[in-house]
Amino acid sequence: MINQLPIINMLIFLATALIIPLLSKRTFKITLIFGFIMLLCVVTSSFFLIFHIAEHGAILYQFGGHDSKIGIEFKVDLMAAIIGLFVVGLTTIIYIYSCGDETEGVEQKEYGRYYILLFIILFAILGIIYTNDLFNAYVFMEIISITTCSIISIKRKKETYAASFRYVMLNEIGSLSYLFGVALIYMVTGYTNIDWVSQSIQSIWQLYSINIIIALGFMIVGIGIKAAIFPFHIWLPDAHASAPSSSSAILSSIIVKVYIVVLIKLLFKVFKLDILNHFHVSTILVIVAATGMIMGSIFAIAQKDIKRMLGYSSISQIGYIVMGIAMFSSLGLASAMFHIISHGLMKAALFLSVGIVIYKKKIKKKNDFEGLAYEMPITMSVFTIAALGMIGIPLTSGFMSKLTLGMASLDHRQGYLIIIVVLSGLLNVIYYLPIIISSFLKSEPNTYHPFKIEKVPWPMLTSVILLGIGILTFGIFPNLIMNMITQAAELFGLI
Amino acid sequence: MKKHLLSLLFLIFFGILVYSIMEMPTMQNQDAPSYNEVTEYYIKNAVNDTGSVNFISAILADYRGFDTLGETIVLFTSVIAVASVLRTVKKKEGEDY
Amino acid sequence: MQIIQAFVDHINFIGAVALFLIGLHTVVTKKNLIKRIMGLNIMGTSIFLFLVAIGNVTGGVPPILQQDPNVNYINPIPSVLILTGIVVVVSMTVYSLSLTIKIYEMYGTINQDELTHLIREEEIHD
Amino acid sequence: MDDRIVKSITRLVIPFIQLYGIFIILHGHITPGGGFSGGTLIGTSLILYTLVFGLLPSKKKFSHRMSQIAESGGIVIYVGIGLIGLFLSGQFLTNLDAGFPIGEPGELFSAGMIPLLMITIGIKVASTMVSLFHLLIEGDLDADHPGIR
Repeated sequence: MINQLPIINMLIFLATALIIPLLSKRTFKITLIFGFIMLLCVVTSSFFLIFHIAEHGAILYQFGGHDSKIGIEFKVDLMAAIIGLFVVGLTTIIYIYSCGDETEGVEQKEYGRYYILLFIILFAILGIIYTNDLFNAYVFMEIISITTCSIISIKRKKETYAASFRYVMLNEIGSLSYLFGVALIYMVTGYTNIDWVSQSIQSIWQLYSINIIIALGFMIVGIGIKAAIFPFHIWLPDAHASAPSSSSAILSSIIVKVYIVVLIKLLFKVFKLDILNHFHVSTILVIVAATGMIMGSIFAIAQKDIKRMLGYSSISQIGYIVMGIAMFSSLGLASAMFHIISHGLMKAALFLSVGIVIYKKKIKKKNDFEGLAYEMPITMSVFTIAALGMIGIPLTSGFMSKLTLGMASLDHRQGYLIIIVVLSGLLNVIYYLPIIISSFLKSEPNTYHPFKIEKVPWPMLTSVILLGIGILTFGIFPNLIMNMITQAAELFGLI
Repeated sequence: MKKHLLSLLFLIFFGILVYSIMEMPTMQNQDAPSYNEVTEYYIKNAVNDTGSVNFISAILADYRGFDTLGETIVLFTSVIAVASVLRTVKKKEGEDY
Repeated sequence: MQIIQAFVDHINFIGAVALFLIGLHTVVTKKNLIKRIMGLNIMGTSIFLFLVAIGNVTGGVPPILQQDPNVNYINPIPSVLILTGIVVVVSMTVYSLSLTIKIYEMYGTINQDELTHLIREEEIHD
Repeated sequence: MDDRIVKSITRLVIPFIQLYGIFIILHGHITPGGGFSGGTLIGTSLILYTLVFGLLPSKKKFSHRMSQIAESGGIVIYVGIGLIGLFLSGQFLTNLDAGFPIGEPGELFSAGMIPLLMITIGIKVASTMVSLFHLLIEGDLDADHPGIR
């Protein structure tokens, strides 16, 4: 029975997406509660899945009872289970937020569609995490890209359409590059199943090395576009800035991370270390990541719009994750996975707290945050916690991920990378700290109302508080997940 | 100037790709590495496994049926996405998603 | 002579690659949004051509069971992958076309340069 | 469009196109074709109807409500067939092991669930094509003449 859980999780999301239109005649609250219950079900079953897999090893699930060679296979290993729980849990929190978010661009009549799209995204994310088939991953990738574009464009504003058009174009180039890579790999191996492909590639890659290198290049570029790895990031700031806040949070803390997971799968499950070392992929990725970390922060300093600034900050944080991956060691991979989770929490907290501010105050510029903490203390406290986490102050999860990354780079005899990590952290200080200081300490006489606290809808506040608690918990007790992550990273068979 | 440079870049890229195609296993017969035991399995056993004479249908709807489910969902999503962009607010009640 | 022979032998693949680059070039350089969407479609088609060429067997028959046991079937798997891919590209095209319609309604132009100009003007205006 | 010849030819041709589409869907497991090709044919016939007779009559024949039902229903049936496999045989989307009759290969009624899935896909593709076309036309009308509807 537990073997069926992955597919049942996915089908629950699909069923929710299909049932929501039927509920359109009733009040919208019923839809919201229904969706929430479904999400809770999947969160519970994902918990079960993690404990089961940690004990008994990966779940293999063949569709239609066919052999993995000829059919489609799901392989839910520990990493997939952890990321799956992270995605579903974080989405639940963002979902709670979005229940309170009444206007923020999305019209009343679009609500149903927004949630349909949200649940289809979840379906596809679980699919792309669980699947063990390159082409199947492509199909889910397309579902994700079309739905993410439309949860941006669902806000009927002028600039949203232009931003999501650019996103569609780049997304589609990325998908097609990935598909080209799959075609090239299929050409030399004849399989699409990841295990069989990697087995076959290991024996023939010297024979057809040109195929492999071109396929590797196309696939990394394709996923790089979708995951906004540095030189391909141009779609991200526009898309983040113009989307509704809950969509920005989903986009930045979940969707981009899912593509990183695909990248991890591709590098360490399909191509494996021999090929990667032969083509010096590690060096290329380290350079890309380092430039991304620095340049993203520098761009972020120059921004006035706060959501755009957060978008550029995401680019630099993705650099951390890619750097962790590029070390090709299990400690590096563990640090990347930890940073996926911690950055997900922190960026979601930042976007959602900024979303509350935008919702209540209708301000978007960095400079308008002066004295805001007097009116919205809780929101701004969470913003502060998350921003400190971004900088890497101890007691937050951001500190733990940077510490692990530093340890991994020392382990990898690339100690100079620590300099880049620290430098990027300092750049983070430059753009996060002024906001915190001006919101808590500065107070113009005309805006200062010491006892006037803005009333924020409780769902929004709850979700933001939950995220703040999460950041602190993982910062103070990192071993809650660190052990499991290390265990998952060791399964990849790296040094 | 920039335009010409870009075109030149594409031409170089084309040259590289054409050169690499010459090195690829492009034989169009049954010796190609992609024509492996999986293909032979399909050709030999698809009729017994699924009862379908058309191998493509057999693979599409049975062996790789999950892909096809994903694809129908892509269609479903595209309708909702297009509707969310284009359908204007003035419409009758109950006609909406 | 040998080069021409090699070209003719690999014409499917070379054509596919050429189409891919033509499509990419269209997407990157053209300013008209509709032309960009067409470029994406060309890219998609090129990959389908590439997959068909991989699966092709010279003198083969379509993969439908024949009475004669000695026929050569072409490889059915790439065809299946293409069938899936076509639908995906179609839905992506439709979605981007709908965005184009909306952009035209909002800005009155589908030229990327003018669009960027208008957006920048609005940002300054804010 | 107000042209008598076009209209009468269209009236004459559409049933045949649809019949051909249905034929292709139903023979998906025997001959080349299947749900996608057949569905597209049926969709095209309805698009032709829209082009010749205009949007409003076409929407009367094929409303948004109907296309919604067809689209959601397509996925529901597909997943339902998959679930039958899950309950009877233990894996999602199982064909013969789940008890679907194999029939005589090469006959119309054979190949277990494949024809059912093909019909589902056909319905889905046809309705999607039409509703996408309608949506695009409506959006275009709005863009050209804001406030016409």
